[in-house]
Amino acid sequence: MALLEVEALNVRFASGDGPIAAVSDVSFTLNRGECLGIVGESGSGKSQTFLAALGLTASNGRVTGRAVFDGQDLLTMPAPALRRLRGDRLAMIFQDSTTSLTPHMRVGKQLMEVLMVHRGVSAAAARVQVLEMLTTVRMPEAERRFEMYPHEFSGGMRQRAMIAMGLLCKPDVLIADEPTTALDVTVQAQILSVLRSYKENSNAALVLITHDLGVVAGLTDRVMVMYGGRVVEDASTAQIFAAPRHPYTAALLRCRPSLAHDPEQDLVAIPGAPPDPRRLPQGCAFGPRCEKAVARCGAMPHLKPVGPAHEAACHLAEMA
Amino acid sequence: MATPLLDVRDLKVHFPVRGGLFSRTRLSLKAVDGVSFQVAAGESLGIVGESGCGKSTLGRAVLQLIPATAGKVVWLGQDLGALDAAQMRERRSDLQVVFQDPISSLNPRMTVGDSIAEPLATAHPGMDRTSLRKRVLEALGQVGLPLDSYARYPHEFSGGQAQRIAIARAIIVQPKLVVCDEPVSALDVSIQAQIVGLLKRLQRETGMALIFISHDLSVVRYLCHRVMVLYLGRKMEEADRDSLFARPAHPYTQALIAAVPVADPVLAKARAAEVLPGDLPSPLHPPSGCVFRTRCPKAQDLCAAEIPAWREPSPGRGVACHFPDA
Amino acid sequence: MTLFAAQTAAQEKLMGAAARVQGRSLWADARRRFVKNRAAMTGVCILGLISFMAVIGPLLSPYTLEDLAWESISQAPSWADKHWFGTDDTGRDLWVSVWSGARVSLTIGLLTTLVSLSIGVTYGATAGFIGGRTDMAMMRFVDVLYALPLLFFIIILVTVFGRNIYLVFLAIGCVEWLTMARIVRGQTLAVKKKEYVEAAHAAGVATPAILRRHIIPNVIGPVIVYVTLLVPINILVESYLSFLGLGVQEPLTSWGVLISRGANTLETAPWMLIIPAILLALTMFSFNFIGDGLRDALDPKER
Amino acid sequence: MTSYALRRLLIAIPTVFLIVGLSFVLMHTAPGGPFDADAALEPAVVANLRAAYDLDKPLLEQFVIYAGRAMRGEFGPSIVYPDRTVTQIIATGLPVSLRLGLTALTLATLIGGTLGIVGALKRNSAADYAVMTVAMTGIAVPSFVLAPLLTLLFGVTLRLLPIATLEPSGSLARTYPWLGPYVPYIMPVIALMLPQVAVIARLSRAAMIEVLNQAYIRTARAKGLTENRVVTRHALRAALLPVVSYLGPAVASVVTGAVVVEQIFQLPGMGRFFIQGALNRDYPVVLGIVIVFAGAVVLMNLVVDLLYGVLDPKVRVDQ
Amino acid sequence: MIARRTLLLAGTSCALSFAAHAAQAKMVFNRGTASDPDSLDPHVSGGNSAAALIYDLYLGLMTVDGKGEIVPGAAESHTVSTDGLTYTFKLRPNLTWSDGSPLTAEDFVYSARRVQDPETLARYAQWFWSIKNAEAVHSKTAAAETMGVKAVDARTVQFTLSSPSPVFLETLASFQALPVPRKVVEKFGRAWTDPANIVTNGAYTLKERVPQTRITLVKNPKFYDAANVKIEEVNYFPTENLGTVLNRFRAKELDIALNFPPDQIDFIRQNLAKELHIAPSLGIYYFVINNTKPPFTDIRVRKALSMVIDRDGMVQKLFNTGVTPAYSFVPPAVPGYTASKASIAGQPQAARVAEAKKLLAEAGFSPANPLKFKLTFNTLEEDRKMAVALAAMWRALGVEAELVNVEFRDLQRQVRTGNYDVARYAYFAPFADAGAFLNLLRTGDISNVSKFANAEFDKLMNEANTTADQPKRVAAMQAAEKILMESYAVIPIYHYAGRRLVHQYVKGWTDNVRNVNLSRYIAVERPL
Repeated sequence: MALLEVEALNVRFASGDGPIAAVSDVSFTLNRGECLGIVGESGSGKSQTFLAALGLTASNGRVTGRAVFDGQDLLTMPAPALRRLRGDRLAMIFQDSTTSLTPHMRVGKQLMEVLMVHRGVSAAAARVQVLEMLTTVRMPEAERRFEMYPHEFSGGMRQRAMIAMGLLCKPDVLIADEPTTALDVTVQAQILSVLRSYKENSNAALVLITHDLGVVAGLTDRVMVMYGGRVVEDASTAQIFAAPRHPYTAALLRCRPSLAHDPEQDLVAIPGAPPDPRRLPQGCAFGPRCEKAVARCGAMPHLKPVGPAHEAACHLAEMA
Repeated sequence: MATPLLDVRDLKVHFPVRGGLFSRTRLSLKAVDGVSFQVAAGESLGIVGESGCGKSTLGRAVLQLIPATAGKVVWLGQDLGALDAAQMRERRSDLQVVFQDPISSLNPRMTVGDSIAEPLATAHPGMDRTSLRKRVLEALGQVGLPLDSYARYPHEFSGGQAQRIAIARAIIVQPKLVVCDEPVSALDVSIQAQIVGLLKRLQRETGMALIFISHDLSVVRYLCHRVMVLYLGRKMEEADRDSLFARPAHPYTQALIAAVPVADPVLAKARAAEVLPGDLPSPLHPPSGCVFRTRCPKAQDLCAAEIPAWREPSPGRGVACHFPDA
Repeated sequence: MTLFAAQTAAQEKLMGAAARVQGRSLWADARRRFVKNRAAMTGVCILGLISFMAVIGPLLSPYTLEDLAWESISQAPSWADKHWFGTDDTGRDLWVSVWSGARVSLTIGLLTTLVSLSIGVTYGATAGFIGGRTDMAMMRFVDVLYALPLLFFIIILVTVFGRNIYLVFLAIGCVEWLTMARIVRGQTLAVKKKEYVEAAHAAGVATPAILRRHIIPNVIGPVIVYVTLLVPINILVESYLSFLGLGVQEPLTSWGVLISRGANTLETAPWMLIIPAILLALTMFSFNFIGDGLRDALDPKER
Repeated sequence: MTSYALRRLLIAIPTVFLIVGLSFVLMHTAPGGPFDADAALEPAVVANLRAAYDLDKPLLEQFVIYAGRAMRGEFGPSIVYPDRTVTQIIATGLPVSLRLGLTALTLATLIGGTLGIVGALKRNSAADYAVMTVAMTGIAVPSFVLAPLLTLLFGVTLRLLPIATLEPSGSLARTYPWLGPYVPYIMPVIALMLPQVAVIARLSRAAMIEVLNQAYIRTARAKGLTENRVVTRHALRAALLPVVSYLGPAVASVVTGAVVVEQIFQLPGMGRFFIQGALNRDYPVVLGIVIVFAGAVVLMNLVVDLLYGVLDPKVRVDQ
Repeated sequence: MIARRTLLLAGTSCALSFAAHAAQAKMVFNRGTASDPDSLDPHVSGGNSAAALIYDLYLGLMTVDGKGEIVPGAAESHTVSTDGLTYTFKLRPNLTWSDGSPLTAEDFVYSARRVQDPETLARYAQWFWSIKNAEAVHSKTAAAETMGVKAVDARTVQFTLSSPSPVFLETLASFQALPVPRKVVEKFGRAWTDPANIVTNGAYTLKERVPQTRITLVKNPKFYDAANVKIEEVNYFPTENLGTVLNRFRAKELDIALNFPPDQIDFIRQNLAKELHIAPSLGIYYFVINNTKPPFTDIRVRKALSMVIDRDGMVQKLFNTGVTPAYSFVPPAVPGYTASKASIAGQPQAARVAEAKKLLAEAGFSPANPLKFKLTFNTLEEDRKMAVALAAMWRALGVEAELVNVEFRDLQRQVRTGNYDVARYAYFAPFADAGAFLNLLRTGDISNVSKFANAEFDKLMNEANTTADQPKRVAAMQAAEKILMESYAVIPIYHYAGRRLVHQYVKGWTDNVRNVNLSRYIAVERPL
């Protein structure tokens, strides 16, 4: 049975300029031991999908659909029950750890809090476990860092503290939202290696949200590509890299600088800018930027199987 | 190399930091500590290093936006540090800059057209409005923005578009050198490619020289002819692109190359092990000897005792390491 | 040649197209949001009405500020004899007094704010922009003045220079600029660090132009908000002074004067307190609503 | 921290000195002297009086004499109340003012803070609008309007509270004698505190709304903390920062407000002595009170800064 | 404090019978007073609100009885020599201070000398300069012992004057003539008036002094007439704000209030009619004119300004608090003197306006060349009202009076330095004597701020001041006043009336021109 099953999830926000369709009709399943990559540009709805599942949507947002975790629908369960799951069996860690940690609390205390709330352990016991976890995520000088404030940390250390916070209760699902954005490549490599070792040493499901396909390559089993609030392609990591079926995925792959390509050759950039969620184009949201767009793209393409365990939402993607 | 466009000689930028409250001891944060390099006309130099290594400070010091503590910045044979404010203002149109955060680098209360026009109007105070406007529209075209951007305001643009505007503002005065300080690291990967491509094209078309500051070697590789690696305010290695990526001599350069994510699941998993451990040490208390030794897999006693000398094993290539590869 | 001409023509056309585009500036956005704010717009209307009445109100009445009518002392408001707001204890028409008082109170509020605005903005922007030791020294001076209780300062100034309305402006303005200077300085420091200012530096833009084009327009938002909050504060300070007998003097009157006089006759002639007090409160409300509205409108986060 | 406080205190000394100097000059340039109010006195008598208080000496000399004495803690006798020294006057006035001011400020912070936070948590609800209306009223109704209304209601009509001075009269004090020492402060504290409640409520509401939008609040919620804990542990401290930094200026405005309130309720506090001193040209009293006022404001600003450091670790490091 | 609270508790307890209550409770009198007394040292104090308190604490040779008449106090009798230069007082037997030490003639000699000692800083030393050598002693040109005061024996005090002084007994009844205890004064210096140190000889002695709040006096058992003193404790509550005074009176926090907001008079007449006491007093409300400054050198201008004022109308409508319109300088309340009124008194208002217009025209003023000057007044509601009313009446003449509102000290300073045109002024005489008023306008007098100078007036006043012959003196003063009034040197507006609120349970309160009501004559029968 799937650990987390999301069905027809929609997230809408009210705004001064009319409703914003942040997430539209997103469905997927997540299994134990699986690592799922969610890839898309800013504003593609990848973070909102999971915030909605965890009941963390901002107050002006409205969520519909189903998100069944371990047999219970997260969207309809009472708030206290959902709260007890959060941080315990469902953990989410955020990008931009500069602002994601409470500035006036010592980092150690913020971590201990998780254990004390969910496990009811004593402060002393929590401290031991937190220190252990900090060592696990390769926090240098964990003892000393424990007593420090977030602003005294480097970006990499903050992100490691964040990950440690997410892992403390050994969650069934760990959602890492852009954990390496705004970090140096060296630190990014460190963080990814921490996540990798967690994945290898546990039976949990891991969700990695990123805009960089390069990040998901070494870590995920499956990749879901989102665009304009919708899933446009869903396939195994190997499939995505080897034979992307959606033009957007293909373009993302081509535009990613890498050490393998010929540097004299220009990168093939995706023209234009990501769509404004307030004014999504008719039909395929990628249409206006798609080099292959045809008249049919004016109608909304739906996610359909294009190969074994491979789905894409493109009129041009045919069953392989 | 003939007379270089830019010749930076032993540049040092130190920031005083108050020690204790009553103590008179003043620590000095050595953001840039004795860096020399040259940039030739039309050349593109990449400066690479982790955040905190002093690469942005170096860029700003070259542009005379912050004063150098020691050393010289020689522009076309003229020491910029010796110029007074008015003389420096005259040189400014030769040297332009593009910053990391595209949103904060545009004045939210000025139209895009006015923002782009400002350097030009400053350089040519006598220029009439129509010609100014014409030049701005040309620049907009060059960076691939619709001409109706002219009368719009920055908040109506996405990050990538804003960065194009910033680039348009930099190139409108036809500078000889543009310093790009991490121009793509705040952008989505899909947009990064656009900007990198744009810079590359502009450089080809206009023949301007570029200093491209980045922490990501994979981006630098697409754009730069030569690469300089900085660590804690010191130069670790400098080489032309091909030889640097083919045979990195410094362990730090090797680590940086290894850290670049690979968009290939098989390869990525294979390289997962080689991760540079730890963080950059505090620049207030840099390690003795070789500043990189605390994270270096090859560190020996010598590294702690002696600062490695800058050596140039082959022309156009230099390294500061006691035990360089190759 | 023809190619060049064609190019020029094409460009002209494009320029024409570009010129027709009307970008939405942050100001325009703010205006749009502000107009949508019902409370703020109500405030604008009430304030507009009060200001309007301050100008024409006294002219509508058959009485003048100087008319004493011993036969109609402390009369309740009445439509018949055109004492719409009643009369005071010297038989003067309260309608005329109240609107004349509005003139003085509003003028004091605005002018003092103008004084503190000009001093505060200049001072704060200078300190923030120069920074370093100059900033330290200038802010230390502000701290010194902060330790001087406002009322004390005004009392002494009033006793030294005699009492007149201009002095009241000056005295209040001289003290109220401190907060303004702090706000402007903080804001300037924040804006100064913005990369567009550095970019302007790099482009060789001279310091005055940077201040004019980049710093001041971006500092001005919170300043405007503070101004809308400062005006009612200053009106209130004046009324406190008038209450202590240190405010404006005859034949001028202000709401503060009227209220402090009315407070004594609460039981015998309540209208003498209630009418000016309500107008004062309405003005306060209006300014505060406008201030809130402006803050919401100017804050890009609310977008 | 200690050395920071010490350094700030050292800076405070010249600050206070400067203020006293300024006040001294201003005070003495004010027209009229301390003996101008009496029925006309014989010139010989006036000369006698002036000499007794050193007023016949050049201003600079007077200041040197005064400063010298003040450094030793002697503020001299009051001119208008010759039975008392300035020190005695401050000793009687300061406790009253402190009690009044501190109670008003503490209550204003507590009430205003609570109202603001409730408003922010229940944003746009009826409770929020109620809170904001109360706050607005507090800003719009000056204390000299509020004070007579309170007096008329609780003092004259209901006879619940004493109208003026520190006597424990009124039925409340008779019914509950233990309230005796407090009843005289009830109305003045309300009148003094209301505007501050209003400002603090608005400040804390805005700050709380801002804080609740911060990313770390989302983190705290994602951790599965109860809403209560999210608010008290993660949001509250940051939301209090603007309130704390307002407390510095608030002290100055409470001092100013106290002058009016003490006048209305005839409380024998520093503000009343001050106004009378200024009007009577009682130079030593005025200067003595200025020293205390300035000292209090400087001290309070220091306390606020230190408190700020406690609440915001970033500031602590910068200090 | 505790005792007081128990009293209040007892007061509310209805279970107690009246008799039981009367037996248990102390009789307490709560007096309102205008401001905190400056000093309890009778020689140092400036008077005003301190005077009542000081009268309760000390007993002079002469004192004031329940009706405000001057009667012997510590002295049981006195004799005056025929030339009016020697006053001899015989003290009552067995007088003591509150600490039990005997009160002798030496104490009065010491006190009289102390007032003249410049170190004492007595404000009104000049009141006693009719005593031989007093002025010289004050200016330190003569030794204190040369002053015309001596103790003939332990019970006999003798004063020698340099010239006859018709008001000498009055001055001896003033608070500045009260005795102070030498030992205590010399021992404690300035602090001698502290409750812990103070020693008095009056009906009461000081118990507690809370600045700006309350001064509590308790009955002095050593007082010679203690048996007739009913009130055991007197509280003085200084209250400056008149609105607050009224409120406190209404809440019965005060048993008597010495003032109230004048604009509340109608309310009080309606609601507190039986508590309202209005009595003529020794004060005049007037405007001073700068007689030496053109155009006020022209009597026509001064007369026009004065005569056009509708005093009767104003007093009826605007200031209906019991004050009386003034056409003379000396108030009618002064006993034994009938004031000389100005000739404009009794003329119909319309005629006065017409004549004033004519006078101004004659003086060269016209609508094209209006008379312009500054009308200076100080920051008090009543004065503002008056200034507004005056300006309005003058406007009817085409006179443009610019209202200048200054603070009281500033007004005094401006007026005393002659830096004014027309200014609000008031005078309360320390003695019930016409001379106290008229002397203000002698050439060169420090109080003559109008700079009125008239040789005939001066001559008449000099005569009045040095004669012991009362009818002759009154005639001289009336003649002088006539000159003053017809010169229009000042503009009298109204004669003050004391406006007081006295609860009906306060017994023995009599209104008197001196405004002195000693607590020793009063009883408080507070209802249950």
